[in-house]
Amino acid sequence: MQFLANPTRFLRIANAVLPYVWAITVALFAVGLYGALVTAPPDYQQGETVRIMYVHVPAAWMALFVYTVMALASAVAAIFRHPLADVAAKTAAPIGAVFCFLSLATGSLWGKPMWGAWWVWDARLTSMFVLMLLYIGYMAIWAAIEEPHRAAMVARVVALVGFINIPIVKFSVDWWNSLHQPASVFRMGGPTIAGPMLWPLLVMGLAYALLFLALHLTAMRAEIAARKIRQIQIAEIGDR
Amino acid sequence: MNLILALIKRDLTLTLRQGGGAGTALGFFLCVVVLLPIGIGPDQALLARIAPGALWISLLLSVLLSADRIYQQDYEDGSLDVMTMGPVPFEIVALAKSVAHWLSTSLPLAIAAPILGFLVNLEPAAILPLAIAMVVGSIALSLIASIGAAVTVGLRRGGLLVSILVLPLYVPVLIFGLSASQPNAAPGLTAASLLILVAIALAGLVVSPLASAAALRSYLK
Amino acid sequence: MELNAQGLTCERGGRIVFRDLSLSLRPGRLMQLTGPNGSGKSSLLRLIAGLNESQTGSVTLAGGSEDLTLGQQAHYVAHQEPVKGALSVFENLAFWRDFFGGGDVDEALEAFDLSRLSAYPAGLLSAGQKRRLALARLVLVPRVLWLLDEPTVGLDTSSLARLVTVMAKQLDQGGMIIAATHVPLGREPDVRLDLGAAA
Amino acid sequence: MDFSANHIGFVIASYALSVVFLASLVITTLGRDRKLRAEAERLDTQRKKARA
Repeated sequence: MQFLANPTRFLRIANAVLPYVWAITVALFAVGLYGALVTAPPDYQQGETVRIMYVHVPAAWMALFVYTVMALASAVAAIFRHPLADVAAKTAAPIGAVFCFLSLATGSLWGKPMWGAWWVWDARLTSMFVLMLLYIGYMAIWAAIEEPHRAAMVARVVALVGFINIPIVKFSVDWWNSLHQPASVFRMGGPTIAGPMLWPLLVMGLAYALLFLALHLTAMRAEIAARKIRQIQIAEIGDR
Repeated sequence: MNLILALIKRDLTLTLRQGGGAGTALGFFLCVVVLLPIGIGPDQALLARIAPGALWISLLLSVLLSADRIYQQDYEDGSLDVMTMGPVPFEIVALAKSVAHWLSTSLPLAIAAPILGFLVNLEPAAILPLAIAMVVGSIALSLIASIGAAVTVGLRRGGLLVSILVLPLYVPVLIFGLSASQPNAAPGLTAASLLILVAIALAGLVVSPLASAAALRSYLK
Repeated sequence: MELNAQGLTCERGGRIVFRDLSLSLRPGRLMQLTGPNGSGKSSLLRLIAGLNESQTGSVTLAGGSEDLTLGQQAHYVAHQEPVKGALSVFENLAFWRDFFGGGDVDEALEAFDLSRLSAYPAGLLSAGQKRRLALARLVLVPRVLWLLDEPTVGLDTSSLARLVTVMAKQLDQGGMIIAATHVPLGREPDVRLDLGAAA
Repeated sequence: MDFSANHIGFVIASYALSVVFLASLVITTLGRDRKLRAEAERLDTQRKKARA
């Protein structure tokens, strides 16, 4: 059974689109970083450390966005039995995990000057930490099951169950956080972000999104090649 | 001798290729570490006080969790049968597999645990003593886990039984491990506790292969 | 050199599988074990291999080396294939070479026509190919006594022919083989033992 | 950006960390893509030649 329905169409689109996506990503990063580091004014309270927001917040957005993409792809794979969707979900996970880790790391680096501790169980950081565990669990399932078809089916369930749990975890952690009202109430992004501080954040957010698109298409192309290799190996072995 | 190296090399490559054993154990460790503050509350001072104990318990549970992987696969595909007929007594095979488990799971965890201590607000001064105690303790943890794994290898749902059998044996390791990781304890206490941990590990080096091999043979009958 | 066993009894799950069983085998001889399922063919092979102990009687290899147990001078190939999917065909055999302390992997692969598959992960092999990989261990490490439990299961005609030639070579070199099988092995067995009758 | 402000180290550290992780992600993804596609291509032509 031809394992991948019609990767050729996808490959043709990916090959055509990728160079442009990479180009736009680089441009967006250039503009975003310039905005974040140069034109954005320092915060009246935090001073320069607010600039960490420009790498922390986009990473957090992407961590959530990529898990949503994985859940959507898994749903498509489950409903329409389209193996390309499984490939999309599988290849998105490592990228999402890196974004999630970056948001935790930069969050911790931001927290140290603010709260004096490398890690505080603040509501957002705790939820992000749980999201990281969901990513590790999802990738572990793919690594644990050898046969790709069965691994795909199991991974769909893991992604969808994880996705349903994200709002529940978010709500419960927020409630838990309000229960243990920490000493200093600290608003991560400041009360409201004014113009010159805001547009670099949006540009950086877009840059991260385009970067994900470029990485995801490339990773999918690689995964399709890997499956093709496996098929050829099986066919070669079958002949003997 | 190269039989032991061959076994360890093969087990390590298997763990790396088949979805890291260390990876899942580390994932489990992180889960336990995240549950603690949620259960106890994010109060920094409280967390700092319980940090060494919490990290030790997380380490014990993580090593225990990965214990049944030591012999399970080789038992199911018949490799253990062939290994009993090897040129070297079966006890050496059991020892080699415990060492492979230690290198692939317990040691990485024992090194990662103190570094991840900041999640539970472990004081920087406590990191080094904790790391030393954990590395020494992890040897005993793997050896005892090997006995638990061997005793339950043939049982359908041995996982739960392993914990009941192995956790009591972990109590001394926990007690002396903790007393060896107190950052500002009396110097004599830390050294003494470390020595006792080493003694437990050495005893394990003798008892564990014998017990594991005997248990495994009974399942091969 | 002679393998002889006297007065063996084997009990499995509370049931006496066979009682007071004796057998003897001389070098260069092939013994065929037959008998209905559950008549203890596998139990007898495992008993000789040292994996199992008999309540009564003994199994000795007269003339074998003193410091090696019988199990260390025998090969036991059972139904399961000790093959690791994550390792390649070559790596699987290379491990057993290092474990047993020597042997020529390429020769063993060639004996069962696996050379072309040596780089492929063993997880992709079919059942028959995995069986051939398990049997290749016989050629990898020379041992005087072979204990084969249904060796022909899953083998196609060409692989069966290869097994027959390998067995013939072992017997010509003065080795002994006990095979539990109902399939003709390309030559008349010198000794037959029907466990069905002995029960 | 005023480089003498206090805690500036944390800002630099977080940007450096982000660059390091994202760059290595890009490099590994591109590397794996090129390696696997080349291998798939090689096996494919080899198989087509064998079948011809």
